[in-house]
Amino acid sequence: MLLRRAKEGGWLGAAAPAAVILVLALLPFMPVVGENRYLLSLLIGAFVFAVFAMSFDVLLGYTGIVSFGHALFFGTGTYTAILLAKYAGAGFWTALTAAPLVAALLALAVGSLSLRVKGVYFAMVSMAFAEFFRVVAEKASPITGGSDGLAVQVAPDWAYGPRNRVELYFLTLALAVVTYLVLRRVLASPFGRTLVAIRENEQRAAAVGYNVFAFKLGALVLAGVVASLAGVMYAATENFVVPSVLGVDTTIQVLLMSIIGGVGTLGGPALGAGIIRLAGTLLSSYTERWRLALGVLYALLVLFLPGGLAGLARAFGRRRAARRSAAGEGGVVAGGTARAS
Amino acid sequence: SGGGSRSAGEGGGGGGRAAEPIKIGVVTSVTGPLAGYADQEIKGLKLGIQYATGGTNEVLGRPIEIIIEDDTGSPDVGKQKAVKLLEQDKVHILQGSASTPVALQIASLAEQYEVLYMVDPAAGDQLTTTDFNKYIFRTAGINSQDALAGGKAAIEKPGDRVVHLAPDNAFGTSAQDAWNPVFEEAGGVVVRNINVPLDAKDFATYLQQVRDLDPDVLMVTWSGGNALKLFQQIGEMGLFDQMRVTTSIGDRASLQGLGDAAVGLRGVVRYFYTLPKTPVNDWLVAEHQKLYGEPPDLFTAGGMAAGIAIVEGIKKAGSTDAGKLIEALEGMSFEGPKGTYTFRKEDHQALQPMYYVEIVKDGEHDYPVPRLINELSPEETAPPVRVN
Amino acid sequence: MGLITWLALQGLTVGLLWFLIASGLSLIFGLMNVLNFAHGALYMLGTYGALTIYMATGNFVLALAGGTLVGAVLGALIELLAIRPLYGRQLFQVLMTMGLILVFDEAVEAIWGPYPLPFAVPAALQGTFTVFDRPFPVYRLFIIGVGLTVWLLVHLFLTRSRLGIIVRAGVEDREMVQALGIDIRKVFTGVFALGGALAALGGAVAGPFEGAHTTLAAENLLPAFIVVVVGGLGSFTGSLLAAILVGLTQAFVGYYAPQFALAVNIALMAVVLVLRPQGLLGRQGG
Amino acid sequence: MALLELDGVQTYIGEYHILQGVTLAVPPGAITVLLGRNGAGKTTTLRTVMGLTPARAGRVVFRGEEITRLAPHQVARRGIGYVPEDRGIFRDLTVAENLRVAVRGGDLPWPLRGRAPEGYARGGPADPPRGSGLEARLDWVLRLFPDLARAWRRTAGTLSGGQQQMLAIGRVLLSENALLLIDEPSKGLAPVVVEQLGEALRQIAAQTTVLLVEQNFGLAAAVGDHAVVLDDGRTVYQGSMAEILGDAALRRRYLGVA
Amino acid sequence: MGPEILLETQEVSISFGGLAANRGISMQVPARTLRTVIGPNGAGKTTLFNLISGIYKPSSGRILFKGQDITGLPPHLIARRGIGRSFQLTNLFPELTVLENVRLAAQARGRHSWHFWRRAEGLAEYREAAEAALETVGMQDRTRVLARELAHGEKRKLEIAMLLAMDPELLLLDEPTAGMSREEVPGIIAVIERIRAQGKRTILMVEHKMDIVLEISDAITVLAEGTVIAEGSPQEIVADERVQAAYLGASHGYALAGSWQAAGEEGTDGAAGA
Ligand SMILES: Nc1ncnc2c1ncn2[C@@H]1O[C@H](COP(=O)(O)OP(=O)(O)OP(=O)(O)O)[C@@H](O)[C@H]1O
Ligand SMILES: Nc1ncnc2c1ncn2[C@@H]1O[C@H](COP(=O)(O)OP(=O)(O)OP(=O)(O)O)[C@@H](O)[C@H]1O
Ligand SMILES: CC(C)C[C@H](N)C(=O)O
Ligand SMILES: [Mg+2]
Ligand SMILES: [Mg+2]
Repeated sequence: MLLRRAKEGGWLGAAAPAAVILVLALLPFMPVVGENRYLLSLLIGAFVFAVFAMSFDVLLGYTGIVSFGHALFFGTGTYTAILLAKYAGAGFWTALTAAPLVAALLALAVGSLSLRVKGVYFAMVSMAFAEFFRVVAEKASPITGGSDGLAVQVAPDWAYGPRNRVELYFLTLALAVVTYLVLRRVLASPFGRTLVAIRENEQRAAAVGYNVFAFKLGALVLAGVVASLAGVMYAATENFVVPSVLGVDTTIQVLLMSIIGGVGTLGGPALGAGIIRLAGTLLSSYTERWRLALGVLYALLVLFLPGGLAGLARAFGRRRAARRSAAGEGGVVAGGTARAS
Repeated sequence: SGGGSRSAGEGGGGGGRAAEPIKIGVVTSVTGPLAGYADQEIKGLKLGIQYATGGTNEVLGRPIEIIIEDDTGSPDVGKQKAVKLLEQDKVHILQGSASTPVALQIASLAEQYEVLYMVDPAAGDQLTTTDFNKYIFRTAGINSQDALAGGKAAIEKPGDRVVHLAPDNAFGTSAQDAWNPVFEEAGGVVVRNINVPLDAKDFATYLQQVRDLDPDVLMVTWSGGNALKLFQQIGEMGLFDQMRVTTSIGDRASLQGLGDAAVGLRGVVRYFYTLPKTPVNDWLVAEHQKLYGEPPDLFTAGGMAAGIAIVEGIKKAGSTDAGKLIEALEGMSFEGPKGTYTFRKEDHQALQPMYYVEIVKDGEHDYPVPRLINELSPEETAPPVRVN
Repeated sequence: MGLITWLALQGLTVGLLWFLIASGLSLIFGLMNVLNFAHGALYMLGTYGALTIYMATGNFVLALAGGTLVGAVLGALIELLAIRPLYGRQLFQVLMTMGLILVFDEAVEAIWGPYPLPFAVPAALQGTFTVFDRPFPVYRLFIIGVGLTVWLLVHLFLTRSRLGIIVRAGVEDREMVQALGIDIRKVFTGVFALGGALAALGGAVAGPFEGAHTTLAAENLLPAFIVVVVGGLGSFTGSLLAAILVGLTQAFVGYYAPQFALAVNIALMAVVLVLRPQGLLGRQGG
Repeated sequence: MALLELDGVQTYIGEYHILQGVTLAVPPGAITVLLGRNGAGKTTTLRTVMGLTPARAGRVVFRGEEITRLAPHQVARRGIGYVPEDRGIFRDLTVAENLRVAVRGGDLPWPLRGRAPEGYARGGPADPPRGSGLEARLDWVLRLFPDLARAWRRTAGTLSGGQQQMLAIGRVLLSENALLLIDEPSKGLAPVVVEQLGEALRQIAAQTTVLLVEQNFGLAAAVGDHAVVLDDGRTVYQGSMAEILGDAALRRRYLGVA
Repeated sequence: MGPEILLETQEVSISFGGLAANRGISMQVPARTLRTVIGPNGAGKTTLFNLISGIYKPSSGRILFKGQDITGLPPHLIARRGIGRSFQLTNLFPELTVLENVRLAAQARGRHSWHFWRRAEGLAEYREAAEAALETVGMQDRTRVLARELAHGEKRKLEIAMLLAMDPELLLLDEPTAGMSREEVPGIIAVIERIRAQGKRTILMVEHKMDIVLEISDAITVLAEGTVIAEGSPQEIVADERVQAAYLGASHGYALAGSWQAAGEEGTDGAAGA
């Protein structure tokens, strides 16, 4: 459909994520890094958005649904957490259980209305819903604080405040890793493979007997639930919410992350989240013309990394494999069967 | 520190000693819709420091270094940047922002990190009322000061009917909450609040409602790029002739944009470079003209006041320690561009003069400018203390 | 009755303004399936470009023409440098044009500064009519006129000229069009130039109405998309109808129920798409 | 001299080495049939000639000019028409619009851009074109495939499979070409139409050289003058159709035909 | 009592705009037989398939499958009841491997598709069904190739494998041999014959290659302009003059088998005359 997809598997399949997770887990123990709570807080933001980006990948990369309104579920998570904390005194873990429920119901409602339309139309309708809720959040300012936002502690005490940055780091890292592992598993399940079939060819999927609409709705619920978890994590890192978390700009961020990371790979978008969060923040500290730099960066990434970062990794893997087979089997003449491998 | 950081002491002929610099971290909206305000603020801040240090940009024998970060107008970015300033650059004092929601976030960080936060130009009341904490000091004039200055003056006779047009967002409703009681207290009647989406393409139909209501006073609260369009359409609809239009007057760009339509408009203004007759202002106007080829603007004065307050506070405290600074600044008065500013002890809001003006053509400027009707003393515009 | 007519006229003005803003997007999006997020920036550059020329020459017609030219050139450049390598990869185009937004925004601020600039209504178009005792500025009439003219010309181009058909064919199957002997790359560049020109013309015409400010790009992008989608992809006339629908709705809601004005665009889009998924005049099965 | 010559052409699709040395010559004024089993590289050969999947090595020469690296539209403008395997019709365009796009450097006459042409009944005899102008060609195409006239204003995507095939062939016949590359034209056509197609191909060949890929061996045998057989991306046979028809061993070896 | 009727259409009609693509088509397909639908291009054959498989809804008429009314059911429910179809234009999951294409088809008929936690590849029953189906069509060596990289003929075979993996009672094959080489056609026919020999399935097929049609059909239905113009055994149909005029023509479009010799001679003549 819309873009070239990087393929799962290769060394990126298991070894690379494991290595990345290991490095991240050890990072706070490294002398210079562990002291730098700013870097930690950037990484915390990256973990939050990694979860959000992975949820988006369920829709975009695996089911082939382009949504411009995915922030709806992220924002739902954040608002659920903040409002629960503010008005019910509920803590992080309560929010982490409540938000997915709210998001799932919302996804069911929104999805049954909007998933009947396809392609760009769905993108726009989904955006309309998200923007609608953004307006609601803005207009309900007595409850939500409107565009001034609402601040309240969501993070558990042990992970709250600058002194507990490392704790928050591990909390968000753990949640991101768990999300990654769970989603990987789910996407390799019969359900997940069915989503891929729908992405590939909706008509064909229906013709072999899949209820395409129901599976798309399922994908939306799954993506919504995971996005809401990211939203709760966001609430716990910021302890604050503004209506723009629901807005199209938030979705666009996650869209960029996914594309730059490489859609349909789960790990790619998570990586993209890290890159975009870090690049945006760091660039804007290092040059006043950071928007120019960021714009050029996007352009270069797009032009030179057609499969996203994951695609790059895959190309490396392939080249190595090619070298190996060339060395091992000598001159295999490319023919009908040789091409099969 | 990277390219975004600039030493205020560039021209300050340092003594070559490696004294540890005093770092001021500025988080403000360098890009985004509030970029113009941030620009004024930053220029003012630098000039204020220069002025207060007698051109050395040093205090307590230490150079002052300013590090600027862009909050892009969004609170979470602002917060991130503030963390960067606190954690990585280890700034001693925070300053900014052009956005109240951003400032609210930074204020809570300031409290967590126990660092002084000199707020300017964010104007939302919350920072020195409901969301106050002791690390906040504010040189900026705030919305309720505007209201106290402008609201009373707008009502000319008891029973004057007022329509208050404002953006349909928190900024708009909070302005309505601040101004409307003042109108009522002065004997006016607020007949309607009209809230218009901030990005409205056209104001004509909203203004038609105003025409239909035919009030004595149209109060306009607006900020943003389309303010020009709003006032232009107020003119096209003939409302300037039909009623008194009043507003909190904006920066030079908005006056230029209003053009002749604005002539006759009355309202309150926080600062316009021709208004204050003080030596500090004279210096500011001259220096600004020299450096940037134009006179200072609406929020330049606030930025300068923030710079002066920081330097004077450090001098008085003899340290950058937040506790000592707070002690020094509470109740402190200093001379700024608008005259005497005093940090009220209870809420750390700087009381300051405000100006009630009429927009006129003066032959000197190629755009209409405010002419002073009356200068309101700091006491007259002192908002009630609302710290809980 | 008078009030209703007057409101309808206001709505029509705003509708045609929306149409002008969205027309270039409609063309590029509808014809070539490229989601050009830099469209808002082109629109904004049209305003600033026209303003600069107007201030330099005092000639409004020249300003409109010059602003439009700026858009055409930039449109062509965008296609050549940014879009061409990315055909068939719609989301990458999105990403690319988003990068361009940042670049253009920055450029505008660097060249014209962060402050709003006034854009005077040219003398010949100043003044107001009175419609049922209510004022109606001449310039609004001008907007209506330009909007309708643009619609007519582009509509004829799309439906009558072979070029319009070639573009549609090329979007469906570039290779085949090439194999029929047509240099589709040139055609696509041309479409982008036209789209850019329309965007900038919209910006230039809107200038005296809106003034020039740096948030023009951002605040008009989303509504432009809404207009195009509500109208139905690939239907230029649909965009016109949608724009007028949006304008009228805004006018009437703005007068009778301003508290709902904030959500009205979006609600309108949601309603139209749920009832008519392909948009007002979109082809079936979109 | 041959009209079109391929010399040691090697083509890759992505990393796959598809054509590994295709050499062939297409003599003018005749029909050359490209034969070979599924996956032999017939389609790729035509695409390589058109410049759609350019050759990485070897030469493609048309009328003595090397066209190996020309862009597809440049190839087409030199007088090569192409009917792709998947038909390549524009599904969202009407039949009339499909034809309009195909008129090289021109357009259909005014009235026909909107209104359907009249007087084309189903299944008329397809005499050769009466004249060489566009109108004569159009007339011929519509007599050949009257379905097209009847479906004039319908979007091509709603045509039946066979009708789409007719459109794809009819389209290239509108312009004057020196060479037509036709990839499996009989696919999906009703037998009676295949028969007509065979006749049409002979008519076409009277003025235009044809390089034909055809799996319907009956049709290929009936219309072909020369034959080229590909196997696994290589030319394995080149000669006259008669020779193949007369040599059962050859047929069995390369075509699996007894 | 006649034979068991698996599929029955009763007076089904549909039109697009003014065009009546199917007009009151009534047809009975007995279980475990092979019925071919032939007819000129645009006669409405594919449309009829689209109606049966639920892609279109008839404007009037009913469709019965195993005696139950399936008119207007959505495609996936019809598929799950046991009707699998191939498309006239090959219709696959292009970016997935051959095996995964077939495995997904097998999975669709089972009860595991809403399982979130099992590994899809660990479910042996579907993989085995897929492998068996691939073996039936002779593609067991190509399992790891991406579907989009297959040559045309292989794609057609893959599609049939997908149908088999669905384990349907009724297969709708829309021109299964279109675009196949001479060499491949017997393979497909063999596949079809094999399916038939298993004695479990019913096949409804559209095909233009008359030699195949005549060779393997139990019965033939001829459509023209949306209506049934003839129905009967292969022998009856070839003999029917209307069918010859409307569809077959003189040489059966150089139909493959049987006509080889004739075509060869013609070709020789042609070549000689050129
Ligand atoms: N996009 C592609 N990626 C990889 N391999 C491809 C691609 N397209 C074709 N091939 C391979 O190239 C080879 C030749 O294909 P081609 O389509 O030219 O064959 P063909 O002779 O036309 O076959 P057919 O008779 O089935 O149409 C086949 O083995 C096919 O699998
Ligand atoms: N969705 C549609 N919209 C409009 N017309 C259609 C649609 N589908 C089919 N038709 C028309 O209905 C008629 C029957 O088409 P159908 O595809 O059923 O023919 P067919 O018998 O399968 O022909 P072929 O042998 O060429 O594949 C044709 O004239 C076709 O153009
Ligand atoms: C700079 C200010 C006067 C206005 C600004 N929007 C604020 O939030 O305070
Ligand atoms: Mg082929
Ligand atoms: Mg068909």
